[in-house]
Amino acid sequence: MKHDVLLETKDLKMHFPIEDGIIFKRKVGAIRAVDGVDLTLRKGETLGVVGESGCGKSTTARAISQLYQPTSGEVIFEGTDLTKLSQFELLKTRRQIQMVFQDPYASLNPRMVVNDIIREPLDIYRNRRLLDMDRKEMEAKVENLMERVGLSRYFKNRYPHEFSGGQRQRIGIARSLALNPRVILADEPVSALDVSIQAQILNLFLELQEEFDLTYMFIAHDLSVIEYVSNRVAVMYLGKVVEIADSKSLYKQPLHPYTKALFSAAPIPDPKVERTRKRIVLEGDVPAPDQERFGCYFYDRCPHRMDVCKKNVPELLEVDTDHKVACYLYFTQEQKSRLN
Amino acid sequence: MTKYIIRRLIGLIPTLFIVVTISFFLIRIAPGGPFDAERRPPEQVMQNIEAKFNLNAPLHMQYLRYMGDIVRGDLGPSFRYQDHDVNFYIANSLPNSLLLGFIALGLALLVGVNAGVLSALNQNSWIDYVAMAIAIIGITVPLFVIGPVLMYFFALRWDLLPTSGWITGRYGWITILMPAITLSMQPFATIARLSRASMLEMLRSDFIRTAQSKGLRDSVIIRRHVLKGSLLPVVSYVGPAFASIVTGSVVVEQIFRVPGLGRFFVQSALNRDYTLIMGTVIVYSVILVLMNFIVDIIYSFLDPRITYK
Amino acid sequence: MSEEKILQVEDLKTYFRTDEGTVKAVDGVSFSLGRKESLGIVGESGSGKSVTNQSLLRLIPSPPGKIVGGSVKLEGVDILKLPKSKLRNIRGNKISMIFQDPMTSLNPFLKISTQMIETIMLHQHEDKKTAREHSIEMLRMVGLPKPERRIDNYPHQFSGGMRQRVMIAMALSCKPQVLIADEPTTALDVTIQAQILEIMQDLSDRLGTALIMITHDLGVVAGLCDRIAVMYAGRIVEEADTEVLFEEPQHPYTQGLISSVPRLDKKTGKKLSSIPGQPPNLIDLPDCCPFYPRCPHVMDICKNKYPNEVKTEVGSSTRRVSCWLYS
Amino acid sequence: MRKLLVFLLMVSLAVTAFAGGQQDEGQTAEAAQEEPAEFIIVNGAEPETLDPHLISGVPEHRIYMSIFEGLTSYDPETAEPVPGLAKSWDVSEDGTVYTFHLRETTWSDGVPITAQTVVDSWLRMLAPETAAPYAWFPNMFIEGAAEYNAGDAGADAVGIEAVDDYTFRLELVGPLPYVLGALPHYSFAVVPMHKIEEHGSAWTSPENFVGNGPFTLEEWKPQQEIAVVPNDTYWDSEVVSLDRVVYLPIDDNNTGYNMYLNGEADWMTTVPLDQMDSAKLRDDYHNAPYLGTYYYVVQTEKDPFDDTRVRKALAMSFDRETLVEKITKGGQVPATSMVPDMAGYPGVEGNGKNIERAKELLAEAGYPEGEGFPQFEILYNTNEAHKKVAEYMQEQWAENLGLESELVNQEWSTYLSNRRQGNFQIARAGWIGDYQDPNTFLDMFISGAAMNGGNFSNERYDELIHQAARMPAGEKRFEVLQEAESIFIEQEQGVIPIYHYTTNNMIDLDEWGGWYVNTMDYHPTKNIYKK
Repeated sequence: MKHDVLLETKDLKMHFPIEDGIIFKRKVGAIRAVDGVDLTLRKGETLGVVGESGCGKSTTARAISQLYQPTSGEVIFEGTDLTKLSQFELLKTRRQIQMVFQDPYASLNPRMVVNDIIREPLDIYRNRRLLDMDRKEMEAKVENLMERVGLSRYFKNRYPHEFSGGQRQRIGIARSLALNPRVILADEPVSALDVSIQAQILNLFLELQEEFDLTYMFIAHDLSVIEYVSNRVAVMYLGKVVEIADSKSLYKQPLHPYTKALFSAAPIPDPKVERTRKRIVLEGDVPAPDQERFGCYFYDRCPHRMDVCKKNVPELLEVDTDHKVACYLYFTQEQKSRLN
Repeated sequence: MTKYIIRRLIGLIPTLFIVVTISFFLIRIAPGGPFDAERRPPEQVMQNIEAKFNLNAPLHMQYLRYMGDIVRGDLGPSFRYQDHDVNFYIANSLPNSLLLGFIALGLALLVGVNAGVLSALNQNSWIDYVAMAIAIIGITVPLFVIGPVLMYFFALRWDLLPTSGWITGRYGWITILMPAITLSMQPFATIARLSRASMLEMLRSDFIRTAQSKGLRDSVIIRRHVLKGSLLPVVSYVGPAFASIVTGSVVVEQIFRVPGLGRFFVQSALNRDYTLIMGTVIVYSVILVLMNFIVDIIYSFLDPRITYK
Repeated sequence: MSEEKILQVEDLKTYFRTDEGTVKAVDGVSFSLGRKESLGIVGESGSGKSVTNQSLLRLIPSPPGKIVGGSVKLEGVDILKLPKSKLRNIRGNKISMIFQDPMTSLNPFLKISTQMIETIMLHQHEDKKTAREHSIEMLRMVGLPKPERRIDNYPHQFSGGMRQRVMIAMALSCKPQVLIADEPTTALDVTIQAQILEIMQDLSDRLGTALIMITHDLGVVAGLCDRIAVMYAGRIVEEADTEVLFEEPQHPYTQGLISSVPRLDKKTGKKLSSIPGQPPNLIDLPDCCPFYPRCPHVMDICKNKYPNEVKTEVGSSTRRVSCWLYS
Repeated sequence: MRKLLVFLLMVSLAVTAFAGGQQDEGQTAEAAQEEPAEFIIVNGAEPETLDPHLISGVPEHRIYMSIFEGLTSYDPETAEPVPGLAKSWDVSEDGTVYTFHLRETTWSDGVPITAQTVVDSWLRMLAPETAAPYAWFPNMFIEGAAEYNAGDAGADAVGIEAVDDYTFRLELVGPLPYVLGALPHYSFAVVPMHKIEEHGSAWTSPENFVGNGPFTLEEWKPQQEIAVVPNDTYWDSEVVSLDRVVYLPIDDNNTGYNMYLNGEADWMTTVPLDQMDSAKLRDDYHNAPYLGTYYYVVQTEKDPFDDTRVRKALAMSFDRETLVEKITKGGQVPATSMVPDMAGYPGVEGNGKNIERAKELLAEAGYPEGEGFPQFEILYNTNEAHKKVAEYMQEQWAENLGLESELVNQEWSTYLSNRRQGNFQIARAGWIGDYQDPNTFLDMFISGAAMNGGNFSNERYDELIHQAARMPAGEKRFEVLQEAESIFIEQEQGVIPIYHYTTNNMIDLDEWGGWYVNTMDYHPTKNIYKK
């Protein structure tokens, strides 16, 4: 099967320096938030990215959208490497890639009314002469967007604090849609919402995808949410992708020991299932990402660790159709020897 | 920790270097010179004076020579107070300013923390209102009003205290009372407000709820769980506050005749007494930087989350 | 009721006075808890579940909050009427609490040892040395590695999961009859959540502690609790045994809640059913079913009167629901 | 580290408690000190130096008069010169050579003071290395002094000589009759050269100090007090009655005043402006004319003030009487002349208030009713009293002449620098005479002189001042000076005199004797006694 790749990262790294010194700062180390991530985003799909806090999933999204300047690696959008663009070129391209954030309250300017919040991206591009739209058209656009995300246009002169959490997230979504992007990077967009509201927003995402032909990268820590929205799922651990697969095959048969543990740990709202299920409870905590690792990043907590894992970082290899995993358990002898 | 302290102390040197350099040139830019008087001496007399104090050398040479002296710990001769050098005047007056500052700050801490804690524990009661009203007076009424008012009542009206003087003078230790109280008003007010606010914040925090849920007595909660954290903002205020008390005591020193550095500071600035200004500026900078440094150290003891390596 | 009840809550009401009006955060909540029973209280934010449980130990900050009515009987003694000294004897001793955010629920300025020992010394009247050993033992039980060394650490030196273990060790150190856990795993990652839930379940079983688990996550209570009470707008709208509730939810809100959660184990491919609209504003709520604006089965009567509670016996236990559909 | 804080609190408590306990002792100690006659003076700023050759201020001068004595000293009643170190003197016929006969006396350490000591002292004063700021003063008198001081000639050129051990000869640049009144000044001080050689600049420290005045230095605590006690070796020590004199440096006049009121000081040398009203009602308030003039200096080179008519108009259009009564309040004397009243000097009338004439003059200058007159600035150094005067002037000139002005205040050094360089239009100034002769008020306005920031320049005036300097004392000389002042004030209005200063002292004369008001405000402690 041939897929149209819309966006791709190659060995993307985002290290935040740890500085020390009183007058002259010097780098003494780095937080390896994202440590070599290869992802592809196919046209029209939803790529779910799942992982625990600190695994680098949000940082990945920010590095892709160039909110952070990546330490190394490439972010290729339709053949252009975003990391190499000039400020202005980047601005032109970036209208195609928009973000929706986790905390809708923190990401909306409390001193701006909804109308201005949604219109702001339009204004920016118009001021830079990248958008040809008159005031009236912009007005109409804002109203359309509001209606589309399920907000009455009569609310457009209200401030964010006058809305509930779910409504604020709708505002955030409307803003992200203003420039007709092709890719939406949604960073935990529903994790701050109540269950009943969460379902509304998830459904909205799905409807909008169909309607505007959007491609999503959808980040969440909640496996069931990811499963619900995604076509493909990438599992991240300690700044690396450990498994990436078609959503159905991943949920049916997770391969990586971490993915397995993650799945088994997620509670299922059904007492019958829940009581018969056997749980893999991992030992210990996720280690701090502040040092370079020379073995498998999951080595310390893995129930199946082998000698080979201690000194080698497993590569992400396709072990089944559309199913890649970074674990020596699944590598053929030939693959293993090649890596060593 | 020791390593951190040494590094911080070494870190002071460039800071001081910059302060000294900037002040050196800033003072020279100010119009007038150290020997201006109502009747300026004729030119040949001025030339003699300038030669005596090396003021006729090019500015950068004066600067280099001054820096050389400082490195040797010599702040040079005062241009106006010619019988002694700057070191002498600082050595004689700084301890007095420091003593007054310590006592004023101690007073402010003692009264301020207690007032703040009482206010917070009795929020919106009369205790709270009275304490905060006094605090507002302390913040809004300037020293040059508080000082004379105290003097009027305690010395002139009720004849309880001498008007002014210093502990080494004829009236002894009682003379420190009024300047110390005057000087402590502002920090007292700030400390009271800070400790009240941080206490209230602390009382609302989750771990206080935990402590309550464990069945601890309120007094134990306040003493063991609230007080230490509440003092943090006070501690971080105390460093700069001490520095500003010592440097800002000029008015109080003048009103109550405290033989402190502040009086020299003002007088030397007005006189364009270059070396004495520089000397006081250096001393004040050292105090300021040191106090911030000490506060950081104390902070690290109070707050286990902060460690210095 | 066949089982002996250890905790009985009757018509509990806790109101908050605000500038806009009175917020009836808890407005007539009744439930009971048997010995060794585990009860889940489920609800969305603002439903009053946390306030309910803080009211049990009178931990509501006052002002602005005030418990205005009802009773909370622990083995027949009404906690709400106890003098403060007797109340303190219950707090942390007979009823313990664990809170949502382990990052802020421990005092950052005090060593773990100080915080644990003070409770044990207070309620168990042990000397300092014994209390310390006791604490270490508790920490070992919750799976804290090297407890004899780490007991002298400060909270910030622990990860979130470890802190929550410390909280559990502290809460259980006096062998309470009831442990109230208020969203204990919400702030934690899934794999850590699994650890914590396991420890809680294991320890309360071993110590014979009854458990009240407050959460918004249906998945958490599904595996852990014997019974579940669903709260909406300050009231319990439905209560039943866990299996019964999930199998045959009666209240339209419960139904909506269950079906709006995506299921990991069953990929349906269908759209999630969601509850439309927003939770109600709790200020000066009129006497009506607060759910009616969002209810697919709304009737006229729902808008005028709060429904009576209907109790039915299912197997060995009672289920109750407050909905006009059933009365 | 909470312990540290607690410790600080405890310390402060302890100190407060200790201080409280001390109170009673303090008061009894004070009572015990009633017996010896101690005289406490509120002395103004902290003395900059006690080395007479480096002194330049009034507070220092007060101390100087106690611990040193020049060839002559002051009569306490009239401030006229009386014999000091010199018991008598002869004057040459042309009035240019003075021969002094010294007393056979010693320094307080017993080392004799001879004519050579005087020579050495004065040469030290004049030596360029000493860099004495007041060197210009002896330069005006002593033959060859200015040349030596400027480095243009050697010490031999200076017209002073030790004829024998106790005969000292002084050669003047001209017949300067007021020289005897100048000699008590610190710039003619005789200093202990043997101590200066031994200790360098530290010779003024109490432990090293040696003097020849009625008192000698006992204690000097910077910013706190200077105390002097009688000098047993002083030739006239029998007259000295006080047991101890204390000079308190006080920056805040109100504090000084309060101390005086509270009995903590015996002599307050000034009265703060806002206490003036109440002070005037007291018996111990002493107001007297002072040898000084408060005036406004006008920039005579800048348009429109280069027009004499404008300057005159300004001088004639305000009410000096109201100003001294309502604004300055200290009994000041309205002034239209530069030189205050002085025995034997006839003085000039000056241009007093005459608004009609002022308006005419202004119209003649091209500004009828003030029309077209540019707005100008009045400069003064930051001070409440100067500000009030400036506000009054501003208002008077606006009301009487229709002139608009703006007030500019500058901190002392900035103000001095600007005034000296002529960077102003109208600026306040004041001058206190160094000796009782009109010359001290007039010689500073000759062309190019340092004090002459208004750049007043008049050939005839310069000539007259130089002429007077070569004349012997007497009516003739005063006439020449009078003519000069008439040119300066009446014709040219080089400056605008406003008032003559007065001295404002607080001292209880029922308790203290030997203190008299005089026009120099000199009150030698030698003569003060407790009644």
